Order: sequence, then C-alpha cells, then structure tokens
Amino acid sequence: MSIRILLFAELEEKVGTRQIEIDGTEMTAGEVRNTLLEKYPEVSAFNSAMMAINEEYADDQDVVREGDLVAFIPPVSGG
Amino acid sequence: MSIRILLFAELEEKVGTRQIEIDGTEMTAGEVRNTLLEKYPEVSAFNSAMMAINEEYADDQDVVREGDLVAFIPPVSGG
Amino acid sequence: MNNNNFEIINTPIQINEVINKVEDRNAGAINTFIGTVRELTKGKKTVYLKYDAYISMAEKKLAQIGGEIQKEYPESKVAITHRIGELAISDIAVVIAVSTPHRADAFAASRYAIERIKEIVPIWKKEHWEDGEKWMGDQLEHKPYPEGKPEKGDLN
Amino acid sequence: MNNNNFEIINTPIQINEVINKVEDRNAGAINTFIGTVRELTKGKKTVYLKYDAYISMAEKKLAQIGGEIQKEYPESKVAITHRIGELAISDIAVVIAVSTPHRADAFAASRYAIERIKEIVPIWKKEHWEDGEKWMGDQLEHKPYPEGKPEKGDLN
Repeated sequence: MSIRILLFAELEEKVGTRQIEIDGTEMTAGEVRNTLLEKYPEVSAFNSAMMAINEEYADDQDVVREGDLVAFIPPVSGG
Repeated sequence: MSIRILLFAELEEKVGTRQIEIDGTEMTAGEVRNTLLEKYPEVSAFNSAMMAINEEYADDQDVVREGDLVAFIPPVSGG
Repeated sequence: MNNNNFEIINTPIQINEVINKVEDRNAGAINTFIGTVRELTKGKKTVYLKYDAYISMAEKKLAQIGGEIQKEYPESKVAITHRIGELAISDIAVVIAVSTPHRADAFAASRYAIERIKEIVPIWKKEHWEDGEKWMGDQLEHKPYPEGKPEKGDLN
Repeated sequence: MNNNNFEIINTPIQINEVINKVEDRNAGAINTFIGTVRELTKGKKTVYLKYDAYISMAEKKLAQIGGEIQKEYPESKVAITHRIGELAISDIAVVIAVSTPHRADAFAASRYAIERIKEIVPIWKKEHWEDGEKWMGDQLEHKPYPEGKPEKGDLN
C-alpha cells in the first residue's frame, strides 16, 4: 500500500535519493506534498516544485492512487 | 582602350558570353548601359539589371574608367 | 513524426543526425538552434555543467512541443535532442531542427521550441563554478515561469 | 572574423564545417539556417536547380552581411556558405551559422542574414521544371527589391 515518488535535482540531492515511497492508497497530490514537507521539514524546495502524476503535470487537487508514479519537478533549466 | 564587362544569368545566356568589352576610356555607368542596349536591342534585361564597378554596386551616374571591371547584375535569387 | 525525433541522450549530440530527421522534399528551409555551454554568465566563470532529466517525461514533453509546432505549421517536421550528464565549455546541450516549406515558419517554430523547453521539459542544469555549484532554475538565477509553475494551459 | 567564413563553393556544403567556424567559448547559442531545394513551388514541380554567382563579389557581399551583423551584435560570429552549380531536390543551397552569447540575438542575426542574401548577394537561381526552365529573380517570380534595385543605404 504505497505510492512511489521520484525526486530530481536539488530535491534528490537534499533528500539523498531519487526514489522514495510513502504509505497510502489514495490521496491528493497536495497531500503527498504535505506528507513530504512534514517528513523533510528542512527541504523547502518541496514547496516550490511542480508535481507530475504518471509523467503528466498535475495540480495539488489531482488524485494520486496506489501504483501511480508521482514526481516532484523543481523549476526546470534545460536548453 | 576598352572597358571589361561581365554578364550573368539571363544576360549571359541572351548575349551568349560572360565577358565582353566595349571601346572607351571614361564614361558613366549609365553610358555603358546605353551602349549595350544599343548593341543588343533585343536584350531588355540590360534595363532592369543593377550595375557594379569593381565588385561594388554603382549608380548610373558613377564613372567607369579604363581597366575597371563593370558587371551587370540581374535581380538576384540566391538563398 | 517519429518519437525518435525527441531524445534525451548522455553522449555527444551529432548535429547532422538531428537535421537529417527533418529533411523533406518539400522543405525549403531548415532552422537549427544549438544551445552550447557558455563560459561566462553574468561575469561568473563556469568550469563545467551537469544536466539531469526525468528522461521518460522529458522525451514526452519534447514530443508534445513537436506536436504543438505541427499543429501550428502542419507541413513542418521537428526533431529535438537534449544531452544530459557532464558537459564542458562549448559542448552542445541541445539541438533543435525544424523544417518547413518557407523560411519564416522555420525560424518561428525553432524559437518557439527553445522557449517551451525552458518552460515545460523536466531537465535541470547544475552549474559548477570555481567557488561552488548550484542547481539552476530557482528564482534568483532563472525563473522559468512567472507563477512558479506553468499556467494550466501550458501544460497539456 | 576570417574571410573564409564567407564562401561560394561548387561542392556539397558540410553543415558541421560552417557551424565549427562560429564556435566560441562565450557563445551560448548558435542559430543555423539551411536553405534546401524544395520540390514544389506554387504547385510547380522542380526537377533540379542551377545556381550561378559572380563569385568574387558574392563572397565580398556575404562578408559585408557578416560585418553588418557584427556591428549590431559585437559578440557574434557569422559564417555563410552558398553552393553553386547543379542541385537536386533536398540538396543544400546555403548554410548560415551565427553564434552569440544569448539566443535571441542568434535568431535575429540569422534571419537578417538570409533576408540580406536575397537582397544584395549576386547569386542567381535557374529553375528547371519538366516543361521548361527560367532564371529566377525577375519581377514575376520574385522581386528582390521594391525599386528594382537596392536602396542606396543597403548597398555600401
């Protein structure tokens, strides 16, 4: 009963790993964000990151279900 | 005592050669143009061509001297 | 348009390979944008860069940009390759190629593509200077979207 | 900027060679415009093209365009190669490469270069169709300058 979460760039570096999991079967993206802010209170970049569910950008009210892949996308800087 | 003249594209094709000479030691570019229009009355493209003296665009009133290289530049279509 | 037209790779980009993907008998114009690693940014000397990406999503988003361009210019072909990993000064980070029948469209589409990459494609650059390093994209060094995230309409 | 940066050649253009000429440690952007032979123009099917040039003057005029760009964008580098002779469909007629520190300038300068080539560089294209041939550049098919010749200020 868990949701897989991908972290990149500054977030990956601060948390120390690219992939983590949190318990849960259904919650909003915003709840995922809050869970991580509670778990890593020193990592404020969770606040400013965009989120993606299954490789598509999502809003905080979008629903995440078990098996979904959630990614935190810090401000991008490609090109 | 002659002025060398270069012809390109349609002009070269109609006159049948790239390089011709006309008699003269000093005349305006406009006079060169008129000389050629008289010599090749069927080649109206001499009218619409730009002229260059020694590889720089020239106006009809610019002076051509012996030894100068005059070119007729039909409307360009590079690129 | 093939999905191989939109790639994230970790080896040097061959410009010609990207351009070849957009060749077309009815293209009269190909515009190519090449983004390279610049040594000086605001007086600060870069030693090298590191790019990372959410590869699968980034390739999807590059393909989305290609789709947006084809919607606007139905006769266009688009290919984009972005490199990740460690890059030295003058190395090529991204190559965009767009072919269209007429040149104005190729310029406009290529410009659009690079701006969109900087908005929506999950790729991150870490600058390494002599005196430190930093993931770019934060609000001090570069702000990719005014509201901290793309507008809803930009995303889908 | 080397004069070899501005060439008229009668062999296939190597895109990479033109791009290499504008590489620079402080360039973050290279824009490349590639003009290719398109099969269809206004519904008419081109079989092949022939380009001719007043080579020495054309190279001078290409260099002049480079100079105009450098005046506007002092940190830019410009290279232009135009091919002459017989070209088939999809062959490359011209490659323009411009590098600048920032991308907006590279796009603007590259666009400027192709427009200027069509105005002032003595190169001519002869279209060969199935049912005929024609030197382009006349007022029916293409009119390079409104007054039949460039404005005085455009020429020097």
